Amino acid sequence: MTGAGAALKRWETLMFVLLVAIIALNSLDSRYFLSIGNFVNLFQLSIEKSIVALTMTLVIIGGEIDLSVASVMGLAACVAAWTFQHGAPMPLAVLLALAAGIVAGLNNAFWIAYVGLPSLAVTLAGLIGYRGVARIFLEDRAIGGFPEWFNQLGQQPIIGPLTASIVIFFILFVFFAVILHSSALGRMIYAIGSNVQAARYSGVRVGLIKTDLFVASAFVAALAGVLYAARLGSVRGDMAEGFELDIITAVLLGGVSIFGGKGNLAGVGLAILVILNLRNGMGLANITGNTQNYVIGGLLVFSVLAPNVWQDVRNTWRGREI
Amino acid sequence: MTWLQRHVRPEQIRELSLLLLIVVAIFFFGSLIDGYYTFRTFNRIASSVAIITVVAVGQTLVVLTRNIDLSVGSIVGFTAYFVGTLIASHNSINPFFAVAIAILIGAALGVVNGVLVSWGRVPAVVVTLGTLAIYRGVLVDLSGAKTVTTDSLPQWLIDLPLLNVLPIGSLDIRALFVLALVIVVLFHLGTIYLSFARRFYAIGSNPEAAQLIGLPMKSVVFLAFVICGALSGLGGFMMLARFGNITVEAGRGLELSVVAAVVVGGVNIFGGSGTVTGAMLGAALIGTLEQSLFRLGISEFWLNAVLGLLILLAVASDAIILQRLRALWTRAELKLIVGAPEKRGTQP
Amino acid sequence: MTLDKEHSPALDPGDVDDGKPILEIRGVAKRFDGTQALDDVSLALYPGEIHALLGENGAGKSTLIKIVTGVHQPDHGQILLAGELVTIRSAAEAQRLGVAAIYQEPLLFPDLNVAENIFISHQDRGSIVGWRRMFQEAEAILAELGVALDVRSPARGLTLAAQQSVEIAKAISMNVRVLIMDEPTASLSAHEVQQLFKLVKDLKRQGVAILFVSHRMEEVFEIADKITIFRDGRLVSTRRRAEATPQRAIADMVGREIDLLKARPTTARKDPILSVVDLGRQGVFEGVTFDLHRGEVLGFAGLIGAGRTDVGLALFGVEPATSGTIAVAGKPIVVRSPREGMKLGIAYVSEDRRQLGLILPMSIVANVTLPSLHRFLNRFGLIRTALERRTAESFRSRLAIRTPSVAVAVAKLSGGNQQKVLLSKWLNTNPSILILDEPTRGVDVGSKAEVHAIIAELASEGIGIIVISSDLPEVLALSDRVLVMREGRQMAILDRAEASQESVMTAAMGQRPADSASGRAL
Amino acid sequence: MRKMMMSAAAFALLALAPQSGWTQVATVTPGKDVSMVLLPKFLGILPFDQAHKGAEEAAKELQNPAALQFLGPTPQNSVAGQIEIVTNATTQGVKAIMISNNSGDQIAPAAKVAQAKGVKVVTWDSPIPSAEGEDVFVAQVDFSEIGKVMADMALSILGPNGGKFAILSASPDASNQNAWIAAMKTALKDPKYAQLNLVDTVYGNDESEKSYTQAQALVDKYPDLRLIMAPTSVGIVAAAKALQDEKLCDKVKVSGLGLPSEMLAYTKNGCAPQFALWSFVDLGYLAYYTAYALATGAIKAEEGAKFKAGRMGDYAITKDPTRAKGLRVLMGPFTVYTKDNVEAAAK
Repeated sequence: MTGAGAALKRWETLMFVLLVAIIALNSLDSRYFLSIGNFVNLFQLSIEKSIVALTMTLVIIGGEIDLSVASVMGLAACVAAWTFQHGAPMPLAVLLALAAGIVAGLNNAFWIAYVGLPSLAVTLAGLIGYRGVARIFLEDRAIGGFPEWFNQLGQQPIIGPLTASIVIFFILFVFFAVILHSSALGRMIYAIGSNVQAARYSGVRVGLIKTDLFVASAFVAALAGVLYAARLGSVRGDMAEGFELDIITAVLLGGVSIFGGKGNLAGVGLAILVILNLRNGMGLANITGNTQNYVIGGLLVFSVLAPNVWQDVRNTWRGREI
Repeated sequence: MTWLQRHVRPEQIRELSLLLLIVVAIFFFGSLIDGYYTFRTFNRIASSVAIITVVAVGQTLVVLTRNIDLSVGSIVGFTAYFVGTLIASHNSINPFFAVAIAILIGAALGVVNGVLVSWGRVPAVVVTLGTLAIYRGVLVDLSGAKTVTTDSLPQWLIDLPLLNVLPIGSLDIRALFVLALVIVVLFHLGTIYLSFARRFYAIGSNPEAAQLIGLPMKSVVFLAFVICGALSGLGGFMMLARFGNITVEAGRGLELSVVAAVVVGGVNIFGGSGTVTGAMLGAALIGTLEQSLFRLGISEFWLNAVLGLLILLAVASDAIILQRLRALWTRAELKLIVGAPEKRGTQP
Repeated sequence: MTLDKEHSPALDPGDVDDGKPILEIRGVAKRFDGTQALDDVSLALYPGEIHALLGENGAGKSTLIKIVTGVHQPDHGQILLAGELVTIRSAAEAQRLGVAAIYQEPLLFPDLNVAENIFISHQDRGSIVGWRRMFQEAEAILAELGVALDVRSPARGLTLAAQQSVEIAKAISMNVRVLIMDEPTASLSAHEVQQLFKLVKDLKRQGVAILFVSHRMEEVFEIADKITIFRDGRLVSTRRRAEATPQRAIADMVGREIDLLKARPTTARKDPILSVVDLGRQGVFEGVTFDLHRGEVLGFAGLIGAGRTDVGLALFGVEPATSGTIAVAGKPIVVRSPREGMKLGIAYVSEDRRQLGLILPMSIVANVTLPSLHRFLNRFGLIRTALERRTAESFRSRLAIRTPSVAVAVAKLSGGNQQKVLLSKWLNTNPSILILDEPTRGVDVGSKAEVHAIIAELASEGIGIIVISSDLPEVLALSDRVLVMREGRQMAILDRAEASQESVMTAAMGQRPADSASGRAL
Repeated sequence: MRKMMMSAAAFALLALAPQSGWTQVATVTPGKDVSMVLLPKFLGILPFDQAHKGAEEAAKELQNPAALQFLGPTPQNSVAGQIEIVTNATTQGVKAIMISNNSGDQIAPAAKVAQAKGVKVVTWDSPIPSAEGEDVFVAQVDFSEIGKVMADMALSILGPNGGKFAILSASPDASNQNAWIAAMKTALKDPKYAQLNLVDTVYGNDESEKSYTQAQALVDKYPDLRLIMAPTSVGIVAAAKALQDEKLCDKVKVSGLGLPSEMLAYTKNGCAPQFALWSFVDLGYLAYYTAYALATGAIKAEEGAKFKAGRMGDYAITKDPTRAKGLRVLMGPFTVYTKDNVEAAAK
């Protein structure tokens, strides 16, 4: 009767078992793996993608997709760098970068929620367009030399061994988990992701919620872009290029249905841990990025395929028994 | 209901609206760029669009069934590279055999996608996001960082993209463009007149119904992926012919251009409606914008921002035109349906 | 259960001798996750007979149909077609064997045109689509059906009745030996039902065996030759029509006696809660004028496509009106969205339960509280899950929703229980005006009586209720007055004394009853 | 920046001069166990593979028991991938990392962490612009020299009457290409190049297809264009192929930096009469020697240190005149290839 719930639980169990297996293998394989420094590193190296994966989860559960996040990350970083170079104090530059994110999000939302275009088309145009705007700001230049506090923000631990980015990730994780699973907004996101028409007939303000989703997505992407700039200490026009696929991969590996209405943040959290540990373990085993990519691609397919095949096998077996 | 409304559906007029947008774009750029109305401009756009069009035709079939194939860029690169390596080491290879191998390699990769989606019941986005990485990864690992270079290729292959099939005055109609056109025409007719091809539309339009009335869903979806793979393989061959120099990065990111062409071409991303001609026009519109913006003298750094905006406007204006047309048609239809009981009512 | 003995089967299925059966089902059983959906069912179907299947939702009719059409495989038992043992593995295989089905939800492809929808599953039409021939043939079939539809127009946007017509055209276009009709009349109005029956009788004459499932007792007794009753996955009885009565059939179905369609005592007060004057939406309907009083049930009758649902959608704000005025409790108002409708105390219970009414993958709790979620928030804006659950539980007992738990996904419930969840969802918004669109479509007899009782109770509480229904006996039994529409126009408002099957149909068919002027004046 | 380049030319001469001996030339001791990572910009193109070969050759000569790790990111994830590899190498406690930096200053934080953990960071092919986190840069040639050579090749192809030419670069973010282009622009200020008219700079992102279409677009946009200068091995071949396909080789020439094996046909048929390159094998070899010498303590990363790099002879660490800060080991020279010598080099 509670088939859907059980399936979800099974998914998270699968991810968890996978995670434990990967951590065990990694610690056997490399003596450097089990150290606090390495754990901070493995988080830190992909922390911006992890942050954006949180809002991407909400967007995909809401039955939409945002392909423009990586370009918004780049745009925000470029806006921050450009305004800083043109004399704005860094805090103002950061605020302007976040504002640029909100503007990008509002633009996406306008076309999707009010004109009614498919989000895939709009954010694909955004993927090209926002990256283009980022280029207009920086052209072929690289801008660095940010104030020390800003670089520290991305590089230095603030709580124990944790950097600001990691702390922000955990805060946002809890925040969005509460939104998605305990607030009216979250309930309505699931509703429009499952059946947008029925939600509209139930008085759900679909346009407004989609606007919320895309603005949140772009805002968090802008924040992640700024944090990325702080971590790298320098900004170029190609910042975060191509991140969108990695982000979507993490969300899908987390058991979120691409068709909307299904999935949760716990699954995505586990999937992020799986990917990070796997990448880190392979990195320490001197396996190159190319191979890492296809191992994770294979894992993504396998994680959905395996339960299906298992089910088929069981059904056949059961059928014989009868 | 006018004759026009009875015999032409808004979905068919959609292609006209795209054509209209292309014409508007051409006039717009023509008025700004000196020497724009030349056959060379046509050739540029035609050759740059040819490869994307062929792959977009395959993508259209997949999208019609309410799926998507994100691995096309990797399939194109994979075939371009390996067929290139093969031809480079066996220069005397029969051209048709080479093309057949390219199509077969592509189809084989499509088979993997198709099996995983149809029988593995894994969502297409998940499968092809995975194989996007896997195919490319295998290519990079197998290549040993070698590059296929033009001078290792036989002359016929190098001449192929320059081959002038239909010289009309100084207008060159080149082989690859003709090939793309032939593919589009074949598949356009095929999707209209072949019974099995109509099932692409049926399945994407209402999967549950397709299941219940017993359409062979799995094999139809599988077939869509195989055809898409095969056409990507052909696209890979075209890429090899056109660019001659093939690195392991060939075709990287092509999936986004192809999806853009399909979406701009009015194929419903949720399946069931759209035509391969639309996809071609979508590719042509984007190609025209890309080529012309550069000619306009827009700085390299402004190009993408403007392109993104124009794509958005194209999609929006297309949607609005279609909406208007649909409203016009629906109103006419409504009268007909509402009028129906009247006929029956008059003979109590 | 105890009633089994009193109403023992009049016929043993094996005893009925009408020649050789075309379809024979022997000892079929099917189990789904712990539920015995079908238990040792045997049934024979003969050429040229109409065999009705009756039973509450969940009694096993749909499972049987799905087994015969190859969607499910039986755990036990055999299926014989024309005396030969067959295994039907898929719907396509069933079609090859001459078994076709029309389901209660039309299964059309919205992007394909009408003609193509009719012929899509034909395997004998060659690999090339002959469009011209296909259009001609489709037109011919539809003409035979008496349906005027543009065969070139896509199925998207067709009304339910039009979609059902296409479904029927689809089934008869095939050379069927066995035709299964799963509630084909659910969305048809009386006139269209008659049209359909004429057709079914034609098929019967041609020797087709028809398995007919319906919840409308009067239809079953009009058309069926034999009536088989299912309850809890078992076959309870099979009788010839002459030997059966509706009361007995119902008793077999539910295991108890039920009063059908007893007229509801009026509870209307002279206190208009909703006043509508000359309401219209361009190109859809116009000139709708009526008052709805507290405690009144106003029935909306008319053929499908007459614009009744559109008036409901306009009042609720889904598709706002473009002319005329609406006043709620005397105050003129404008409704532009469902949200505004809800704020004014209007609730609209959609006819399309699965697409527009409920969010099937979500739980009963989540569905019940969705429109009124703002009332379930604590001061941090978080959902008070305990209160939510209590509310759902209270509706569960009040409306007798049969479910193991309120945390169950709505998709798992039967049609009748889904309808009750849908009602709960809207009652929870405390409406003063309740618009019910086809409230008992696809709902079995037992649940139907329960829904009627709920409507009566709500009216007695002072809610003004509009019931849009194509089930004329239902409208007449429930309503204090009946508003009849035709082609987007209001034809008459008949009060209880005037309203009868005849007067309503006359108005719906376009002939003004003599007393219609007084009706309009109301 | 520009000023810096001008003075750089002067410094370059000094640097190119034979190493004068005010310090001892250190000889590196073979056979020490030094784990090292060679990090290219990305995997999959020939020049980096050649550098790997050179480094392996050096590793063999030095009998280093620790295997050389050749680890690279994928092109589309180059920046994040390089940072990840540097960070992981630091965690593993390798002794030296050799980076062909594709990440500009963005890699500096990770490189600094590596240095702090005692890892020697040697860059080659492309340095860290700020020199932060870098011990020394093994420069293939003097960057301002490349600018001048490109200007000379342009002048020699276009003749004294000059004409219009355009640059087809890698990505707008490639710091070495940007440095070379800047150096070339500086060089062009010399009156002897007055007739050379640089009209545009476009980017092919080191993708064959993009570079090809960019080259085509250039000849459309500038009908009287006479030369495309492509300081990237992917771009130069693609541009040559594009012009050949357009049958414009008589009118528009191609030049820049390319691999002889890939350029052979175009040089012989006159499409690309001249191009230049250094040996990537030697560059990998020298980078390995430098890193090994630093990691084993044979030399310190300071101005004036000298060491013997196997078959390539003696080298010294000097200030890098093309950057504000930073040290370099200058390899040099490069070869200008014409139809006379390209065939031999292609083998």
